[in-house]
Amino acid sequence: MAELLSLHDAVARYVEDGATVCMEGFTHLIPFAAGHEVIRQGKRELTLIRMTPDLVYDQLIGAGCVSKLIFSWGGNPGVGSLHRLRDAVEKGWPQRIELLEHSHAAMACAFEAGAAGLPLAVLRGYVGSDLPKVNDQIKFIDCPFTGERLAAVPSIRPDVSLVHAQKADRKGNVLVEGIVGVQKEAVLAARHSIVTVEEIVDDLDVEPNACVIPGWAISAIAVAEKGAYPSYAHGYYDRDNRFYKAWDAIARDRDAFTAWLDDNVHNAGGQS
Amino acid sequence: MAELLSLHDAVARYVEDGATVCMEGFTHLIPFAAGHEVIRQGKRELTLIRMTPDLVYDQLIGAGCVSKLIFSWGGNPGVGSLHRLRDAVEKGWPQRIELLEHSHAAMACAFEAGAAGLPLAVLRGYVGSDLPKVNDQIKFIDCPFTGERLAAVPSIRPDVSLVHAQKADRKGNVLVEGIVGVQKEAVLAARHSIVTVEEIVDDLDVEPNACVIPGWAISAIAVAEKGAYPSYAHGYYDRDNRFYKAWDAIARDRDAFTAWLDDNVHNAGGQS
Amino acid sequence: MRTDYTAAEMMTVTAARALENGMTCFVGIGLPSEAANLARLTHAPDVVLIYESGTLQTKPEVLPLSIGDGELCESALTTVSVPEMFRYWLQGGHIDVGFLGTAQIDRYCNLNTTLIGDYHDPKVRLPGGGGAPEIATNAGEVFITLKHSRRTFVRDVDFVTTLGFGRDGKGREGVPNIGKGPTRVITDLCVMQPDPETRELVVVSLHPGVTREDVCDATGWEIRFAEALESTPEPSARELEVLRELKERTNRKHAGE
Amino acid sequence: MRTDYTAAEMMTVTAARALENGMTCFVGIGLPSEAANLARLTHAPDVVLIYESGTLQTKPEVLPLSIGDGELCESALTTVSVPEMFRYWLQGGHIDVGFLGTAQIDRYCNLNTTLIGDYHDPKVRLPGGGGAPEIATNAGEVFITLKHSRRTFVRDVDFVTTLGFGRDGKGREGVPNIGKGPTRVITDLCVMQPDPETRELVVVSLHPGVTREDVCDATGWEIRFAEALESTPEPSARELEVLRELKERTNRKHAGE
Repeated sequence: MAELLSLHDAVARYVEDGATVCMEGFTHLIPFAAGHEVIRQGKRELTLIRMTPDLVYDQLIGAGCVSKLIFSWGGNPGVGSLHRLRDAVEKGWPQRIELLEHSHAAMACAFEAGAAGLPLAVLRGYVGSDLPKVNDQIKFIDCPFTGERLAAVPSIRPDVSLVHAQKADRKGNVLVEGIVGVQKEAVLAARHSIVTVEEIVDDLDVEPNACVIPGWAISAIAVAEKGAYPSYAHGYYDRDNRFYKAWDAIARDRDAFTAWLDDNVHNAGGQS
Repeated sequence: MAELLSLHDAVARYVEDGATVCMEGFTHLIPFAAGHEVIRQGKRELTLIRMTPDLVYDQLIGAGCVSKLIFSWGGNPGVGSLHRLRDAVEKGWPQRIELLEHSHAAMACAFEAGAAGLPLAVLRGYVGSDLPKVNDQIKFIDCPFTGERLAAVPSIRPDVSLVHAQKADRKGNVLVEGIVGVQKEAVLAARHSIVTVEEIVDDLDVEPNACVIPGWAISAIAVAEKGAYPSYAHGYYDRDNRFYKAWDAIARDRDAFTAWLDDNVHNAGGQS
Repeated sequence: MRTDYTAAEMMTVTAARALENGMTCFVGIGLPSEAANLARLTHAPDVVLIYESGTLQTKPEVLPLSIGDGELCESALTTVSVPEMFRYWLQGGHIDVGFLGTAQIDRYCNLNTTLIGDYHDPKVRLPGGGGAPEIATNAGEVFITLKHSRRTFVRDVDFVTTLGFGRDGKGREGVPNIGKGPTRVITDLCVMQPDPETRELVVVSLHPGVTREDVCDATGWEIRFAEALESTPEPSARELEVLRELKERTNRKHAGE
Repeated sequence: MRTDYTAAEMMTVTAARALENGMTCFVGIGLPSEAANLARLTHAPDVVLIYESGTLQTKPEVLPLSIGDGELCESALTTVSVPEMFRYWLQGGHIDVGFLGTAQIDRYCNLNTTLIGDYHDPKVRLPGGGGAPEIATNAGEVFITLKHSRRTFVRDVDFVTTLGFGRDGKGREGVPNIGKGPTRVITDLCVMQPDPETRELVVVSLHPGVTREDVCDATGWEIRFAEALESTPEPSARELEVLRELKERTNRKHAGE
């Protein structure tokens, strides 16, 4: 049953050094506030999972929290590279990180399989791609009915998933609305989960088939207003595309990045 | 792109003798009007697929349309047996039908896999059950990552699926709301699909994540008011539980059934 | 047996008491549904009821006739597709207890809802497995409730639709990622539990007024009784009142009044 | 080259014209998205645009900066989860054409968006595959659009992120349930198509004012030209107007005005 905690306490309780951590949100509802709290608490040697690392993982990598990244597309969407990711991969700053690289289709299926409690996902994927040559987690199986060769990847089962959503009710039931990505899967596939929300309401007031994650499937709820900024929350605030563009210059330079991190995360008190 | 047809024309065009036909709707939105049109047009030697055969398949079986049934629970929910199904299986009236029997979990996964374009579904299922002994379509595979033995079943790929939904807009986009069952999967897994709807509207007027099937993924739309009766349509009319109870007596007796079929289907003109 | 409640009421109340507040329960239609909703309306207001039609955390005012009555959706927290229900919620490991009925049960708790007789030439064709085969293996544990008779309690089921502990009691041994299986069977006569060693069903509690002989007469094998055989507590006045009101509401609704 | 439109505009308009009305198109971000939306706003109002963020049949007023801008969801018929997008809509066979950009392309249309140099010690680390590997194999056919240069058009890509026709042009032969693969490549200089036999890219149409030499200079292998080499039709005034308005609206929006 979801417990209502401060973001500080939720991260302190569930995110351990060395853990496999997933922060999801497909462009929309990216859990920046939660990521910043992980940085502030100085978590180390994390294996991060995320389809599209985005700025939040660039920041975690640059802050030295990360030793391994499992992902399928690592860029600043519509802008260019993630310079902190590149600096870590190409130059080992602040530390070298290991990459385990998939396609979106494989990761999406691996999240689905994780939520479904299965050890593997099967997909018609990776045909002719070199990715299976550099990722030994990609295997192939033969369909016992048709003989077709299909790709298989291990399901994703994080130690803890952190996602952001619009709102929760007082029992911890959460509404995710708009581009829902793989957030529900990330929560269901994980051993523990923290959901940050814009607000707590009396009644979610939703249609019968809305994407609602029951409180009993979540470990902790934490209120984080504008917790997805500079990503966005459908119905609350827009994506700050200007910040995404500005990030390119900040992240390109180690000193500029470090100064930004000090000002906006380390010294930003509680929820930034 | 969905074409707006009369139910008669849609069934005449897409349901062929000998075809594999799926009429879905999990208790809710069962396509009775479409099933009755199939009976009226005297289709023969159909392989019917459906998780819960319900009264509509009892009627199709009793009317002699069916040579094979793929299913996972064949009863009159909360009432008892499907007597026409039993009469066909136990006594061969009006003809013997072949059964291919699954569990709900396996069929649900097989629908999912069919919609996903895969030849097989993998699930943690059938452990210790005798069903694999009587259904040679149930196989087992070893997970290449963990070695765990998992069940595999062929995906469901009907020639044509018939489902009922609340409404369509003028481009044939369909809203399914409430207990959505495996209807979307049934449509997406099939080569052709017919969706009957309560009404055509200008605008579906839905939330961002509503269960909407785009018109370009559907072959034909036909208006069938009360087309799910005696099942129900969330937001339109309730399930007629009295009829479900009354069916027990009608279906128990071949003559009573034949008279009912004449009065309510064969001689009921167009959409019953 | 006392006269102020029926054996059926005794069964339902006892089955309801097996559910603890806050449990997530995958509910079979019929007797399990009646018991689960009684639990929700009495001692376990936060029990989470899940029906295979996709209705998560539902709170029906009346008992559903089918597994997918509109009431279940209207009173649910949310309603998901049936593939999602079986994949994410059941197989995904979110169900504490699966609550099942059955047509036949044997001494090792195997359930038969497929047929009586031979599969290819059945004497009686039953509805089939439905959700039970995977509920019984993917839920944390399983409660079973059904009326006690020699027709239902047989030494060996004609067909193992749904695994209890297998033909030899060892059907779950060495199987990874499987639930504990049946932990109690509640009938109109008694409560049974599998022996911790052999997995054979043992009567652990007799309902008030029921004798060992009553149970033996209604069971198709030589049923054993626990050394510390208990007497099942009687229904409380409140439980009976809530149950009767629930059934009356239900009958009125399904008669179309 | 004429002066009343740019080479980039010529590329976008030509790419847009490749889409037919009513096609379902899985749209990559950047140039493909620009072209696909231009098509929708001009000759193909019923083209169905699908973005991997889950937005089905979307009609954004401005071009999205990311693949998941709010605009895409707000103007979509409906928005599904990302697993559903890849499983039901792409792998399920509902996509006529996948429209992709790339960092590198080779003579057999293989795409590299992973890295330059060696995988374990890269000179430049690129974003990675994203949706492309399965878009390119599960869509009915694939259009590719990118700027022409020796940096992007290489004889052999450093890494096959996404299959065109493989290292030898035979990568799709004998593979069941696979799309036709790339059927045209549209750049700021020309249009190319794979040779029907060898699958090697052949220039089939030069944009107005572009010479064979221009293309050869910008291509990292000895590119061939079709015998019946055509001249790409120029953009119409309406296409240019709609494109410029679209880009202006987009710039205003993303600047936060």
